[in-house]
Amino acid sequence: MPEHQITEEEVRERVRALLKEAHPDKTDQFTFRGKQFDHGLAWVHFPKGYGGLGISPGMQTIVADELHRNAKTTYDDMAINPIGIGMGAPTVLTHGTEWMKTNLLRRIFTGEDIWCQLFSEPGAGSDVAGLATRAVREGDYWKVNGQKVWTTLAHVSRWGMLLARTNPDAPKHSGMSYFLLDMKSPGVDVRPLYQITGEAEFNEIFLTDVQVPADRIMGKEGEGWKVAITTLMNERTAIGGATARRGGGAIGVLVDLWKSRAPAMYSAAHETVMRDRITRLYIESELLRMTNLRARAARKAGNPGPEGSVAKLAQAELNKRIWECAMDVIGGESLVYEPGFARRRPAANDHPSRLLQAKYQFLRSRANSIEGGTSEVMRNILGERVLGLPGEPRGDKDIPWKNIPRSA
Amino acid sequence: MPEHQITEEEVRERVRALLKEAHPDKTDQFTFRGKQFDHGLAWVHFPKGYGGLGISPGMQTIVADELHRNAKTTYDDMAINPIGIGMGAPTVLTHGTEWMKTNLLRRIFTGEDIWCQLFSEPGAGSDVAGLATRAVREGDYWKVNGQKVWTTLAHVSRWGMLLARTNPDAPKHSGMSYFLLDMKSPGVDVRPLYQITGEAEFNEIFLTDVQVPADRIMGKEGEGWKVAITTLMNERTAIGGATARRGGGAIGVLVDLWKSRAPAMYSAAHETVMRDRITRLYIESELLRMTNLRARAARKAGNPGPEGSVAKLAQAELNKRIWECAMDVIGGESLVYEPGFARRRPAANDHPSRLLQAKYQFLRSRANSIEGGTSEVMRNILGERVLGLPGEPRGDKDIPWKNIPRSA
Amino acid sequence: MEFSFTAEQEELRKTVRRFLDNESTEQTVRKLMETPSGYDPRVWQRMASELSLVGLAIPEQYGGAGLSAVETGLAMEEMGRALFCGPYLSTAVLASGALLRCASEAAKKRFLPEIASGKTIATLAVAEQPGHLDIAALKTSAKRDGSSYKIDGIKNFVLDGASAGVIFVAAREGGALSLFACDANASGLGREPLPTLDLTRKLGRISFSGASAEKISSADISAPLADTIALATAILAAEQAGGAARCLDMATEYAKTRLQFGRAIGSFQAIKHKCADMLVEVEFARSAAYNAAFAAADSSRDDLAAAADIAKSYCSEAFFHCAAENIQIHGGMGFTWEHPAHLYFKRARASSVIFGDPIEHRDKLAASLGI
Amino acid sequence: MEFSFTAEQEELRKTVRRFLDNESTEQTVRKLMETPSGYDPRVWQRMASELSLVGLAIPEQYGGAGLSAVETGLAMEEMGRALFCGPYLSTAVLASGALLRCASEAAKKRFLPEIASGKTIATLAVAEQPGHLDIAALKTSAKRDGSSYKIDGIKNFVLDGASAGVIFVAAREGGALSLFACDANASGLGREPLPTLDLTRKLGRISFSGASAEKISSADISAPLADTIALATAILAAEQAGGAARCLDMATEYAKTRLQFGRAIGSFQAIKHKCADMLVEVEFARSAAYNAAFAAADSSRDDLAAAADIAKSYCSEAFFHCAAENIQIHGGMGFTWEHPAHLYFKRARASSVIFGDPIEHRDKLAASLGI
Repeated sequence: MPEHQITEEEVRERVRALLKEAHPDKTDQFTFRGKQFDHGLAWVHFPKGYGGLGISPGMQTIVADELHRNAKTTYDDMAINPIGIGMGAPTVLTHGTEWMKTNLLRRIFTGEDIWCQLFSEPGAGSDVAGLATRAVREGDYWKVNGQKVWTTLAHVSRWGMLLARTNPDAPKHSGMSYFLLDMKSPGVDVRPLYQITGEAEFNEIFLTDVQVPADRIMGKEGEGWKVAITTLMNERTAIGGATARRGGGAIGVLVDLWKSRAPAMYSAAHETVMRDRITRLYIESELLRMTNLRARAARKAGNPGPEGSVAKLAQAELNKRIWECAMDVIGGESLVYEPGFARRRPAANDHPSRLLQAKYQFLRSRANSIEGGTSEVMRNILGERVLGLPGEPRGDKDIPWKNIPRSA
Repeated sequence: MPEHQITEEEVRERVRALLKEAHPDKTDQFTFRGKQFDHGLAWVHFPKGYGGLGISPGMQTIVADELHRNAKTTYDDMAINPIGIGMGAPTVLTHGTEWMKTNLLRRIFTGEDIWCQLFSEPGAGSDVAGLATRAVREGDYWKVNGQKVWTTLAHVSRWGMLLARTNPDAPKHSGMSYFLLDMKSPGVDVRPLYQITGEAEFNEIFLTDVQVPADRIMGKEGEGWKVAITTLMNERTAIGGATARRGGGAIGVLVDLWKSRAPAMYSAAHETVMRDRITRLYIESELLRMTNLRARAARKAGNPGPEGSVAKLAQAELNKRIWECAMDVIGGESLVYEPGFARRRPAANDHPSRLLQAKYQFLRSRANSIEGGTSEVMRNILGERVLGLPGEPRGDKDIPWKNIPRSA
Repeated sequence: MEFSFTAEQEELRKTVRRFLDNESTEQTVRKLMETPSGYDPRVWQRMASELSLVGLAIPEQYGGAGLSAVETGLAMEEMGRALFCGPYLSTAVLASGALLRCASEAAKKRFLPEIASGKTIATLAVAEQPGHLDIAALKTSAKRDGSSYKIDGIKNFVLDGASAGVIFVAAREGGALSLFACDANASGLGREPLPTLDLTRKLGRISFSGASAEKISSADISAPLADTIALATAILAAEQAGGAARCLDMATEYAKTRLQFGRAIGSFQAIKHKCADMLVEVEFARSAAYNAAFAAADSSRDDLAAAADIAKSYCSEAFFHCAAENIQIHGGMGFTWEHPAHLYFKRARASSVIFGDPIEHRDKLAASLGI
Repeated sequence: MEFSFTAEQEELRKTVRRFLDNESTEQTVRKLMETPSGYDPRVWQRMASELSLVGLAIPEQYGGAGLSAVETGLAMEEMGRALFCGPYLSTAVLASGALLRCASEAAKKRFLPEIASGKTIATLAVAEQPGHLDIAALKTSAKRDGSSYKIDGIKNFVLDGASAGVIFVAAREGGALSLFACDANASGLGREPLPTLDLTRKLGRISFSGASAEKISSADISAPLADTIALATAILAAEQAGGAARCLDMATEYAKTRLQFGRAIGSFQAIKHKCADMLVEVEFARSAAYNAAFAAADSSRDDLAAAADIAKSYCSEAFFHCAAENIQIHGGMGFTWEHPAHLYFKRARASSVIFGDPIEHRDKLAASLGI
């Protein structure tokens, strides 16, 4: 297979060929990224024809590097279509129909179609597989009823990855199916969900007699959990991103705030105690960064260890402590909340000053140990999957889903 | 019932009457305490004839006070016969035969008979009710085989409170019986168990074909767990003792060590950080003391709340942190362990200097969160019994004991 | 040390709880927190006249109930549970505490009955800087102007500073610190409501530009003012203990009813042990708050400052931790605006700063103990 | 930054582990810890000659393997796992590190081959007081006496101080700090073995009363001596990371096999989550130790001191916490003399003090970062 032998230099040549055909500084996002897809430079590890070249994913950094060298305009996948690109595309590639691969992947990459993920429900948080949204087959359609929650970007999404229960008589993990939901279907009601910061990053979705065509299923009926695992695995990889710069990220803001504090705001003893605490947080931030570098090196060497799984737990807990400490640095000023709590959708760069950023992040970071797997679930995963400790006795695994006790 | 109306002054008069008959400064321990028992002043809340007067346990402090006023020699129950007096006597009173009450209580109080408790086993730690020591009825005797562990004072004990399995076919809690074991019986082998400090506070007991007369059972056959609960309840009360003096106990030693540290042993920053840590420990010690006072006041008012159950957990965890901190105060000197690790039995007042006490307690305190209920078990108790949270699903409750998986 | 409450005190607690169950529901709290003044005058009036809560610790001769800091602490503990929105700390604790400790007999007679009756909302303006509250470093100045005074300076983070009718302000006339009464409508007085992290407690920034005021103290008030702040610190700790207890209750209740994996989440040790640790903190917080209130009420004790430092440092951390764990136990739901968990979390954060943060309190305590 | 090991380095780790699996069993550790010297000369000789471990970081021209701190760190991590009893830190890290950084070419040629070959047990005597290790405050003095020197002073907590054959001692000749070599049998040298908390690492107190010594440095050694101690600090952190990892392994293994209430105790979240938290600490400790070793080995990096401070402060606390949790998870058994848990606990406590405790390291780090 000649694809596997494409060299770094050949990749760079392909990028330069792309740039001759369409240059991001001169065309719009959809056009340029469409061409990038056609050249196999969207996600180089995907097969040819689906936006890739069938080569190692590591080569993607070469593409980014060469684009960066030759163009001022750069696009950030995570800003354009985080869920579509991060989770939707790999799921479509692995479990999608030929129609889906041909018609959806390119529009995911260009950002023409924003995607969202419809797994969590009010009654199914840590226990995603306990979900209750029902899909009943009616002729050529599935009729869906239920409620989803924590759905990022749903209000601007074209497609949703929907996990629903198709067989309540089967045990919980084997009674679900995975659907591609047209978010513009009648019966899909998207409402903003306001959070502790007063913003609505997330949505609640009410599904009432929504019709999903039978060919919009991904994977087989009853095997939705398997497909969901693909999606979730890619979620965890997306969250595990490291701050690559020493002293950057949250700890950088904290140290800056500390260094620029008003002189003699507190007693000398107070300042010394705070200094030790900040130094401790600096150390842990550095070690998290290094542990991420080790994880990256191990993955590169084809030898992934536990370092990666550790990051999510450590980062969530560390972030909370850093922003708590930042509030203590700010002192009395932390009583004041200039951003206000106006109910609205968040925008990028909302909080330009370090002071406002700290106040905002102090609140926002509380979700870090909940979203994408609570710290309690992460500790279970570390204990069971990494250390090999036995699971708890489960009363909900081998009985029909409908007989499992659940919250109202 | 006239007993209930005995006034404080009448109690004092009774003490003075006792002192006229026998004075501790002039007679030996056994004689004096025997008379104290006969006067009903051993444990005033016990019935008459069994060392008490049938009055409120609060009146015991009056006895102590009046004795203290009139005599130089004072005896400490907890030094004389901690398990016999703290746990044995109440168990005998509640579940013992008439013979036991008549013949054992007085000798427990005088200290003629030291008692020990034989519950824990190598395979049954937190899960005491999982114990495997077997007692098989053979004519007028029970034949006992098994191994017990963590048995304080066994090497000097006359009697042991023995919990053994009499019916392995019954569920774990209902197949045990409670025996009074003559520690001098053939087949009872007491061996010292050396611990982290190099001392042997505890023993291992090997029981090989030990014969226990049938009338030495306490409570009914198969109802040993109920009797054990009485014993254990009294254990918890005994452990929950408070440091009554402000800044006394462990925190007092820490603060003294801190105040007497060598000048300029560390940098000013180091000292300030340590100072905040010590102050934090001082605060928690004070709050533990106050919480114990609240518990005492609530018990007095006949309205016991959760404060008492909190003390065991908090004290164990706090103690460990105090002695860790003390080692940090000592600094480099903590590398040196003057007491040595000679394998021996501990004696009272082994470590007279605060420095040696801190080093010894640093090691000894590790057991605080294990003995008398691990901190994990205490958190279960607080969560379930105090807060009313549901228990975990149990696979070991309703099946025959012999079918429960257990460690080798 | 006595650590039990009288039957009357227990009854008072019950009365306050019943009252707040009706008048400080979550719905009410959410309504009031969006208003500028942050309280309901009708409820305040009932608290003052029907329940005598506002004048609890004001002697009877000044129209109060003649009780002590123990009762005030009990009431505040209940208000903390209910996240009560109202000027209790400013009016009933700080202002009346300062009057009793610093003011002339005439001023007491004039202001205390109005406060006790609910007619006057008052506050005490002391802090000027965002950090350490150092009475010796206060800069706001007073200059004699005929029979009255002109005040110049800025007071920051004043509790209910934008809604109080009377502001008692600590200002320096030459070297000596005195207490002044300043009408909210006085010329030269600028009031700016601050946008607060904790919407349930209002703060203002007050600028005095030659604002006309009346001097109501005679001797230097540094010591009695510090005593007043120690009292308020102790009472605020009681509020925090109540807040922490409520967070534990909410978390426990949720853990009993929320099912995941076919079981109540409270049956998992991860959640159960969190709750157990919160319980230890709540009981310690109560002990700390009660001890401080007893110290404030007992004239034979001289350890109010130390007791308040212990209480506030511990209760601040306990409340914050319980409020944070409550969010965590509620999962995503606890992070939403519609769930009340965040209101306690913000209250916990804000109250930990008022009158000094935990490190400051420990610093002061250590100094007093020679540690 | 590179965070991966070469195949050769991984192979070295395996070799060391295999060797220690045989030569540093629990039984061996218990036997050696009761001896005065605390090591087995036969094993030391094999480590030096067969495995070239003693001279790992000594250049080939001085008879060593010519490798770097990265390899030394890997070896020490394995020794930490196995609770290896022997003079590795004193001889192979401190003494040879000081020779390489502070000593004359002649001294290097004389001592390093003897160390690498396993013939000489050596140590470095620096600390005098129980607290902060402040090189500028060292008081031990050296006075010229013909071609040699007389040393006066007391060095405390000297690693293997009572068993080393050569003692390299930092002493002051007037203002300048120099390095001296002092034979263990020199007259005027008093050696007192200290009874140690951690029986697996021997310490001595050495008093110099005009002890005869040879000066082996030329310029002031304050800076290279500090660098030597930073190196040893980094390598000790690697040992701590290995100890922490071993505690996690022991705890996990026990949690899998110990049944209570009819289930493995590791299936309870209370235990499982403790293990998960230990895992995070162990991985962070490894990252810290590797980073410090890389910093020591890479001459283009100038952050060895900071990396060592990060590593030692973190690894000390991580090892101590893992050792304590290991006892707790083992329950009563973990508290007995016969179980090895206490040996790791004592090692963790003692190693957290050597070269400075975590607060000191953070203090130094903060100063270097301007925090």
